[in-house]
Amino acid sequence: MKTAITVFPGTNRERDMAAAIEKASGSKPDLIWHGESDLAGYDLIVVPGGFSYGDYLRCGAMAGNSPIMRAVKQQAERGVAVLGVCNGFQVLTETGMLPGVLMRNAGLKFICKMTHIRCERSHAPFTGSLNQGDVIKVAVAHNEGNYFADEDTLDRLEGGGRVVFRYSNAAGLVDATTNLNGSQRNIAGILNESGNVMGMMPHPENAIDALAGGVEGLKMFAGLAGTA
Amino acid sequence: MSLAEVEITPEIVAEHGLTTDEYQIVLNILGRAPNITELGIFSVMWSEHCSYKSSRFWLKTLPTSGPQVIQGPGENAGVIDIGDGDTAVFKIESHNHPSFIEPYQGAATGVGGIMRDVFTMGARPIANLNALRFGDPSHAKTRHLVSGVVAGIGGYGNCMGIPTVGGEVNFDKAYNGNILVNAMTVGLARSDKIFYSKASGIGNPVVYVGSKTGRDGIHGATMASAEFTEDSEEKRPTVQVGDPFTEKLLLEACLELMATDAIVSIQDMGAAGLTSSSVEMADKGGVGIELALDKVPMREEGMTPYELMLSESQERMLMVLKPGREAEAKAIFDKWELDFAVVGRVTDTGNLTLMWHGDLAGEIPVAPLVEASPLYERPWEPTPKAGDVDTSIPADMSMSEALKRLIGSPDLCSRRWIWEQYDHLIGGESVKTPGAADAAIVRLPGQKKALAATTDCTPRYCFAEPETGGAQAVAEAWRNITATGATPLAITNNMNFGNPERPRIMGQFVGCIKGMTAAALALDFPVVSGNVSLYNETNGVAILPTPVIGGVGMIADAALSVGLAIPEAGLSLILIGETKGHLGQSIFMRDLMNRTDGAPPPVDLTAERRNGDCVRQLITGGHVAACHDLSDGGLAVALADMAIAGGVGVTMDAAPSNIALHAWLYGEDQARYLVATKDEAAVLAACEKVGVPAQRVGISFGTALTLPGGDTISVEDLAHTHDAPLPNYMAGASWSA
Amino acid sequence: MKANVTVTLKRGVLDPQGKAIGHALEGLGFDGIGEVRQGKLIEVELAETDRKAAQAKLDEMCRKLLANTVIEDYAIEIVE
Amino acid sequence: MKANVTVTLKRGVLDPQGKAIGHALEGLGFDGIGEVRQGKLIEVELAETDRKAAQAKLDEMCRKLLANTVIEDYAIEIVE
Ligand SMILES: Nc1ncnc2c1ncn2[C@@H]1O[C@H](COP(=O)(O)OP(=O)(O)O)[C@@H](O)[C@H]1O
Ligand SMILES: [Mg+2]
Repeated sequence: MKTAITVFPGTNRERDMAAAIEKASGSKPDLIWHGESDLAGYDLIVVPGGFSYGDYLRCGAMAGNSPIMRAVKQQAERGVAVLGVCNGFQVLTETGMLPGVLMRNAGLKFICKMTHIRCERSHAPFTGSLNQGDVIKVAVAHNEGNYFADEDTLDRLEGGGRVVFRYSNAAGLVDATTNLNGSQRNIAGILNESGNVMGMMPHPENAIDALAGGVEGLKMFAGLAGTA
Repeated sequence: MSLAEVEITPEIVAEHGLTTDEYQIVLNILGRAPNITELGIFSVMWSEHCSYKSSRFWLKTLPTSGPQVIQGPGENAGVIDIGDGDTAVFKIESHNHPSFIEPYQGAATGVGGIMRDVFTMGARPIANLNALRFGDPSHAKTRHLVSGVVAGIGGYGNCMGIPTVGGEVNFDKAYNGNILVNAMTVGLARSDKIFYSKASGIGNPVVYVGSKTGRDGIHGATMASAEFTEDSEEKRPTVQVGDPFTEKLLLEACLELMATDAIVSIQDMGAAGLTSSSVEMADKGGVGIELALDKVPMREEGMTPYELMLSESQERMLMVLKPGREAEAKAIFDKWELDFAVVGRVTDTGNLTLMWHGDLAGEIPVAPLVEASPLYERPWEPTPKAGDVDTSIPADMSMSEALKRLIGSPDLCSRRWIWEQYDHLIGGESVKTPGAADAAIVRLPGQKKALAATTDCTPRYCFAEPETGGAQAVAEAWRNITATGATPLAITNNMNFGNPERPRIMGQFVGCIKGMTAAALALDFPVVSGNVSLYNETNGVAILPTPVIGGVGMIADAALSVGLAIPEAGLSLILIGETKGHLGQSIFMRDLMNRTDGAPPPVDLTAERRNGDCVRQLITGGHVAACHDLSDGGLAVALADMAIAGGVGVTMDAAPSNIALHAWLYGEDQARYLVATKDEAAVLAACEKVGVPAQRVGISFGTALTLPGGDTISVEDLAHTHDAPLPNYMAGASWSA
Repeated sequence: MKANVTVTLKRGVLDPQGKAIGHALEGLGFDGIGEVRQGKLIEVELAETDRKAAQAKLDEMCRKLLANTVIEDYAIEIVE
Repeated sequence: MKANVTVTLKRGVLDPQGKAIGHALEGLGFDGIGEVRQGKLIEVELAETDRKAAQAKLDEMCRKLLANTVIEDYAIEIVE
């Protein structure tokens, strides 16, 4: 299993992501600098979290225009699995690879906390050993995670089974009280139409260690690594 | 060039904050009148902020050595040995005045500055902390300041990708016009890869990297050394705007270059920018430095040598490279899209020589500039001894109501609203996050061992009895680290005080230093770095003396560390340390009885040491399920904290008959801990063996906290009372306890 | 040539920031405050001297980078 | 009455956002880009019908909340 993790100026969770993937798969991902334009030969491409270009102007906007994202797009069109987490999700929406946008949190504040997300459908390879209805405890850390799309788009997402995660409580309840950032329909993660690109705001990569953050994120990575 | 011809009048000298005597020294050093650029350099170098002229004499009395100390005060940050070739590099820094004027940017650039201090030493930052003091919650500005400062700290640290894992916040009207924003960073370096600022190698290139220089914060250093008046808010932008994105690139670029052996020395440009960095580098190496100021990357047109030397633009560094390594270094900075310019060279003249398009723009002998820097042994008056306080209370006062009021009060309510705005999880090594333990625990990547870090100070104790307060601040930091199971190793400190020219204020400073010294010696907890912020006054009203202590410790196996949450029912709660029921200067007396007189609890350093060493052994020996030190609010508040965090109730045993119930519950005697344990007998026996007072005070049980006598509050009610006030207040509500 | 580009949220897209500003203004005692919305102003200096060419270029900049047309509208004003 | 308030960083104050936008535009192949600066646009609806009174009110809002005059300038334009 060969994984590429893209790195932009300002990316800052690439090491966390690499550690998670290495822990699950046993193989070290390659960190790929944003100026590269060739991503051939990878089974998985991850656009990790951080503040690419300082989150200036709009989160993900500048990274979305970089050479490496053209390569990511090409590979995605060939069917390679692409995962965007947090800033990576923002980048993927900016490139149009995923619909909608991530707006400023409804509470207007950065939110860092452990939260629960409910898996809405099991979808290889992204959800690993998770089944529909399973709840995992993971971290969020973002200022712009408020998922927005027009109603038609949302209906299309739902209809196509493309909503993968929603913010919930430990019991799997999904409602306004468990919606921590104002996202439409509590959406925390979605798929593209062909199902090989997923974006999510929470950080499963920070839930891979019993002492720090817990291990529930590993359930997801188990699938990515094909070791479920 | 008009500035060159500026005539140096007595007014101009005064505007630069130099006294007549100080100016005379300038004349003696130069043997002539300075030009304006040179005057500016003397002015910032001899400002309180850079020269420590009021505090140096006393700072020198602090204990700074120990087998663990690799680098004490004097470099960008202190360095301690944490075994296996690893070191912890840390320091604390204030950004008080700028944060009052522009809270977001002031706090943000404070965080940026302290991180630069740490990575200049070759360390990758792994943890940020911050100690904050705001005015009365009902003061018109407080809410806006809290909101801006917290957002600014988060904004910078989150973007840098360094977890912010701890800190403290107090509210007191003494800070209405002068808030405190102290930021601390802890980093990791290998002991053979530590970088220092000492310039050497005649002819070696001096290189400027980072952001371009603008007219930011010119005279920022002198601002930080002058009292506030009403109209200082109107002054020209002396506040800088931070660019955490650029600093993140600067961090990565510097660490990448540091992995080679191209660097001779490196110094960040903090307060007084290019001036203090070049002077310090030259002075430490006993060499001269020649700078071609026209080569400095500039953001604005028409900048003068004066402005270039005094600018406090952020996100910049100065380095001396080995000869011939420029291209290699430049390639790294190009990759990270940062400016890189060879701006000068090391010389054998011992002078700071400034060139401007080939002409001499100023020349100052470095050694006299540094050595003649004024040193004042300011007159000081000891703080009068506090008397006894009447600690009686109304006969019908409800102890559970008192507890609810206290845990929902500004100083004791949950800080969740704050730390949820800080990314405290990035890095995946945050073993104990904010609210989970008395000190933050951050593991070393790929290792079992972890660092513990905390910041502490109880300003009301320092105000009442500076010496006790200074000792208490150090002891509390030591205790907070101990309560996690870690071994305290060393401290950094931030001395925040009023105007040192007032003997009473100077007396507070001296008292706190004496207390800190005694405690640091008794606890083997030496000072390895620090910062002084004086003149924290507005219209003649000084802040409370606030010597913030940042403590760092280590635990060999992070898995052995404990938090404060009671994990389950059926555990015994053991109070360790002696309880006399000291109420003077307690939160209880201040907030519920409106009494702020009396002496603070005495600090018995022998007991601190003995009790703490005992607790640490119990924890690392696996006998303890949770531990919390007792501080503000005493036993009842500590129990409530532990119950709320664990979501488990506690039924307290009967109170001792020789102490009033409110003194038992709310007294603030020092050197105490609460531990939750399955092995009550083992814990009591271990304490007895080393002569440490210990007694069971209750057991964990059910879903409510039951005070002695049966007074009961549900943990849910407690949690709500604790959690709601700060978010409500920040949403615009007046303070509701 | 200098231009001001303003980027505002589309009508219908919730603007919590604008709302918070409105609230804060009311909190400060200002009355009669209706809707408040917050957008961005981007000032760009261009070497281009032809107005029409500049307009076209700015339009492209907006579509490619400055605005996210899923939620934002933009307006270009050439000032000199 | 409706007003547009623009809040911009004072000349000389670092504008990291503007700098980064300028870079990004160049990266996209736009040439001849000079300085780029980013500010805020705040649209306010006011019940006030008197232009002069509105202007005074807006000025106070700017000084009290919308801008920090230590680092920012503001401009008020009444649009209708
Ligand atoms: N400014 C802050 N930044 C980050 N964490 C904070 C801050 N203030 C308080 N905390 C965290 O909140 C928790 C409780 O703080 P405090 O009441 O000051 O602790 P203590 O009881 O040890 O004195 C601690 O974990 C502390 O690190
Ligand atoms: Mg404590």
